[in-house]
Amino acid sequence: MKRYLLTVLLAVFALGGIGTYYVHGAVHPLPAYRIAVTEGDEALFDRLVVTAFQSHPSPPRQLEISLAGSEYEHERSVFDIRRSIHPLEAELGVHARRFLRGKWASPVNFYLDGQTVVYAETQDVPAADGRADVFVNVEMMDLESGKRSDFRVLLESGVAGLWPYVADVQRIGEELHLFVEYGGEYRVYVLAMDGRLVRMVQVSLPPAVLEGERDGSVRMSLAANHRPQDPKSVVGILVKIYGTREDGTDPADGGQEAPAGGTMTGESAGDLGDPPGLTRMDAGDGPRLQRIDLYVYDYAAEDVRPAGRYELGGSTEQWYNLMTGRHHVLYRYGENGLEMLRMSLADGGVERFVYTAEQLGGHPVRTFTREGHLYVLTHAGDGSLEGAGITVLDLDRAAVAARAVVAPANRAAEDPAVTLLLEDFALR
Amino acid sequence: MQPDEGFTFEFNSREPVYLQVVRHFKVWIATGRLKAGQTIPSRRELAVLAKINPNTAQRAYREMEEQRLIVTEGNSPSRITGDERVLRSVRSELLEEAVDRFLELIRPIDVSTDELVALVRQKHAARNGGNSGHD
Amino acid sequence: MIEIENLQKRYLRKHVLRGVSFTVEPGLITCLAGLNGAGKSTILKAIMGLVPVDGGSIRIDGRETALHLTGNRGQLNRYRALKVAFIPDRPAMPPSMKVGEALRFMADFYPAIWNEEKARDMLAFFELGEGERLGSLSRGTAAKFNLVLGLALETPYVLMDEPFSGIDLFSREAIADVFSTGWLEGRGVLITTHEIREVEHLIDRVVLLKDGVVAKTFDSEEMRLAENKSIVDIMREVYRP
Amino acid sequence: MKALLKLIHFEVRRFRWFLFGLMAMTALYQMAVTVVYALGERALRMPDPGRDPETIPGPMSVYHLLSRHQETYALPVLVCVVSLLLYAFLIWYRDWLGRGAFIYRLLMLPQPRAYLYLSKLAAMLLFIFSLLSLQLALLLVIEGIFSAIMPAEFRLEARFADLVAGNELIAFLLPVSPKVFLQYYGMGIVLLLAAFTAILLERSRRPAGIVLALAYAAAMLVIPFGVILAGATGLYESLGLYIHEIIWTAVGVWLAGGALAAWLGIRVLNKNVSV
Repeated sequence: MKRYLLTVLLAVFALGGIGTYYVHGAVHPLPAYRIAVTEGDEALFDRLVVTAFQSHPSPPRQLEISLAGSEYEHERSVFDIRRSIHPLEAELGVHARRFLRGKWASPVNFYLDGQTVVYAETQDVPAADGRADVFVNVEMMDLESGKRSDFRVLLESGVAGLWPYVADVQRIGEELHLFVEYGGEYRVYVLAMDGRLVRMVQVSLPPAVLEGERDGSVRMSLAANHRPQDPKSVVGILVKIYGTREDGTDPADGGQEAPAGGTMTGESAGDLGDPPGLTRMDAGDGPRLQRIDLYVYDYAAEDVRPAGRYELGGSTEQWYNLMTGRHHVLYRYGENGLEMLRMSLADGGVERFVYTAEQLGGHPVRTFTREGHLYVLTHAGDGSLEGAGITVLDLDRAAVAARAVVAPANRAAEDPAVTLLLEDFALR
Repeated sequence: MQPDEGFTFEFNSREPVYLQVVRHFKVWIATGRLKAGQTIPSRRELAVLAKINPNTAQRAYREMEEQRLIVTEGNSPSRITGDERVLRSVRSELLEEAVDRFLELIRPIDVSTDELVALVRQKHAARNGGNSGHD
Repeated sequence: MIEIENLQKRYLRKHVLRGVSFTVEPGLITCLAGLNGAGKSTILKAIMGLVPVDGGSIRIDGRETALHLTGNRGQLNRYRALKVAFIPDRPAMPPSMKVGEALRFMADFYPAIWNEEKARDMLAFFELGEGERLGSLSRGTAAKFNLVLGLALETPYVLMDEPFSGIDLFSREAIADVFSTGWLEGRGVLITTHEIREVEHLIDRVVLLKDGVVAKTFDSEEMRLAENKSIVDIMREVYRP
Repeated sequence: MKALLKLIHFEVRRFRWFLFGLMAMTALYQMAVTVVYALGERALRMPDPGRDPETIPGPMSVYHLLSRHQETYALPVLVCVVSLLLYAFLIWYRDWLGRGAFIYRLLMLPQPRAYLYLSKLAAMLLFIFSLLSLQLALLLVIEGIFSAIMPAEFRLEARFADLVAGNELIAFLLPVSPKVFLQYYGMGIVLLLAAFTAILLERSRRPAGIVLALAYAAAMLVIPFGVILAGATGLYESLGLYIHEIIWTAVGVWLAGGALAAWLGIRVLNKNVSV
């Protein structure tokens, strides 16, 4: 051995040094965190991941925090491969892996009832002079037997500019109804199960709306849906009206009467009045949103009807919306709290709710909605764990469904000098 | 038996080396450089001495043993034979060889035996400084 | 016995060996002669597995060792190394090494067959110092040292590639003297050279290589005895008909 | 086995002076610049009536020192990296080229030739890891120097992990997570094997071998990195692969590539390599 001293020493030095480095690392880990549920159903947080930045004095290090704990971005290796297929995997059961392969589109392209799953996605096939023929590929599977069938239908030929794309899929009896957004307008293509195009329904909004959209004082969009893949009777269409015309006529006034209770009424949780962060900027920058009319397309009636109206009086903030089972919800949030307007799809009545930062447990950073729940990510704003957490609101019940906080998971995380900035959150 | 004692080998490349070695020994025996019964080098020593391949030295000794020039009892070193007949025959053999070659050389010249003998006597006398050898 | 059979070697389009067959007998010094570029040293390298051949077989004491037949797998490399020592025509040690270090290297890697005493004797015989750097040795000295490294390995066979080429007269004599010493005693030697006169009196067998095949094989003494011709005479006949 | 150790030792000894040179250069350089920078930072913080106290910077940690002078600290590391990259080729070619022909001896040694391949591989890894180890030790030295020069009131403590994170190159070479370390150096070893095998291919079919070697090297770069980069191009999505399948594919390709390289290299060394 003595003859090989040089080599042996070098090996000891090399392995010893690197070994010590990682042992030391294991003994003195970076700050670790976890999501601790303080109230309500833990299941609501199962797949929730908060992305945050930990720093001091080191460079900010990005990490992901979940119920299980936290994981640093730069510590992720191929040995941490997560098996991930599709948000809908669970609902499709045993055949999910096969059926979902290669289907990256969002849940709006799916239709799922107890027995069958339907998937519809448009595909454009280039044709002469830059135009294209737009087909829709439909694929169906029986959830029990796993039997699959598919067909392809030509929707439009010689399309230029904006392609049609599928916004909602419904199966009604032996017919498939594809709600398609095509350029500025909406159409419903009704297909027979054998792949014949039975008919096309033009979703016709009042002419004033369309005219307003042409001169830019009106914008249309589809209402977000809390479970796009579910069977549903209607699709919501938001008509946003900005300002008023010179001639004083109200754009987009389809002569519709504001439905009963269409004006701001109702209760709200917590103290009223706009918290500072929610006050509307009077600075004229940005278009001023006067009001939002909600129309719904009814699959059964194959027609559009007004469902209600939000009076917003020239708001310049970002409004988010969601169709739950029985309501349509409009909300915005700021530094100090969250304001929520909730319209009953039954009678169009609108209630207003305000949740202050105190009620939410911290300042809102981000929100998203899922399955009738509104998730609000809050923090203290100063990098401390004070007020860092998630509050989940049940939109139908207009009540706090659950709460969780971001808690330290090791001693390093308890060091007051260490800062944690929550950035975003989502369901994985 | 060392080069400095005049035991040096010279070879031409057309005759088998082992036969040339043998002739060197015969010459030294005939000229009395090698005495009867004198021990001679081992074959390895000979190889080094003559700068030849030990195999060749081996072969040369085998040849000399067959011609009874050297004798080897048991594993004691080889020595020059003591057999007078053999030694004498070596001398005469060398002489005859030399004379044969000499005659071969002069055959083209037309000369009578007497003239030849006279000439030989004269030259031989001159070399041996006067005292003409009477055989 | 090393049996070379139908050895084939191509360099790109050049067909150097076109079926060479001969044997190296234990205890005999065999000289592989041929004009430059005849593929003499290619054959030696092929025997050592230093160059792959395109065909033919190389058996060392009955065991096949040709790379293309054996893949050189397992202990074959060892078998070959313990059977045959190769003395190439260039120093086969890093120039940065000292003579002494090179000897230690050999002792270290050839524990089974390295004869330290023999190596010391030869160093003395060639008057080589242990402290010298291999890189600084003259060509002649380097050639002698090569001989030391090769011959101090107790192998039944020794291959020498052009031991005399491009070195001074006295080194040549010193090297030639090695053949009449005991260091080659009983070993089968295969030597290539184009300076046949240096070894004319030393070699037992001659293998003449011509146009990629063996043109003539003979025992030098028998040839002198039978036809009274020197090796050079025969070579003239073969190469300049 | 003993023979393998002998060969490794031999390869290490051949490189030792160069290795020690690299080590000394890195150590002296990084220590020197640390002294200079630390003194400078201290001077900035020393109370000075002539200066407006507003302009006096707050306390700092050695992490800040390191991260503020990225290039300076990375330079010697870069030199080491490049040297080792070059030596990965030299470790073979030095035996063929030059006045001697040491490769004759190496190929003739009474051992399986695979030992040559393995010994040179082991030696390279030994060099790489000992330089990494040295860098780790140096970070401690640097922190020591910094603490010695910088008065406690101007000084923030830093975790060792943050020292490493201070310099981007060092942070890359010494990832915080051992799993990432294994991944990086696993990939590195595969590439090293590929380089060795390419060299041996070149040596086995001269002069045509260079083409063969380049083709092989190209394949060994294009395919393994291809499977990784293709992920960015969305190719797999169009193939309908799921993300975990994609990653498993990549891992598989890399493992296969490494195994193939080692097998082919040793086979060529046994069967085809030519002096």
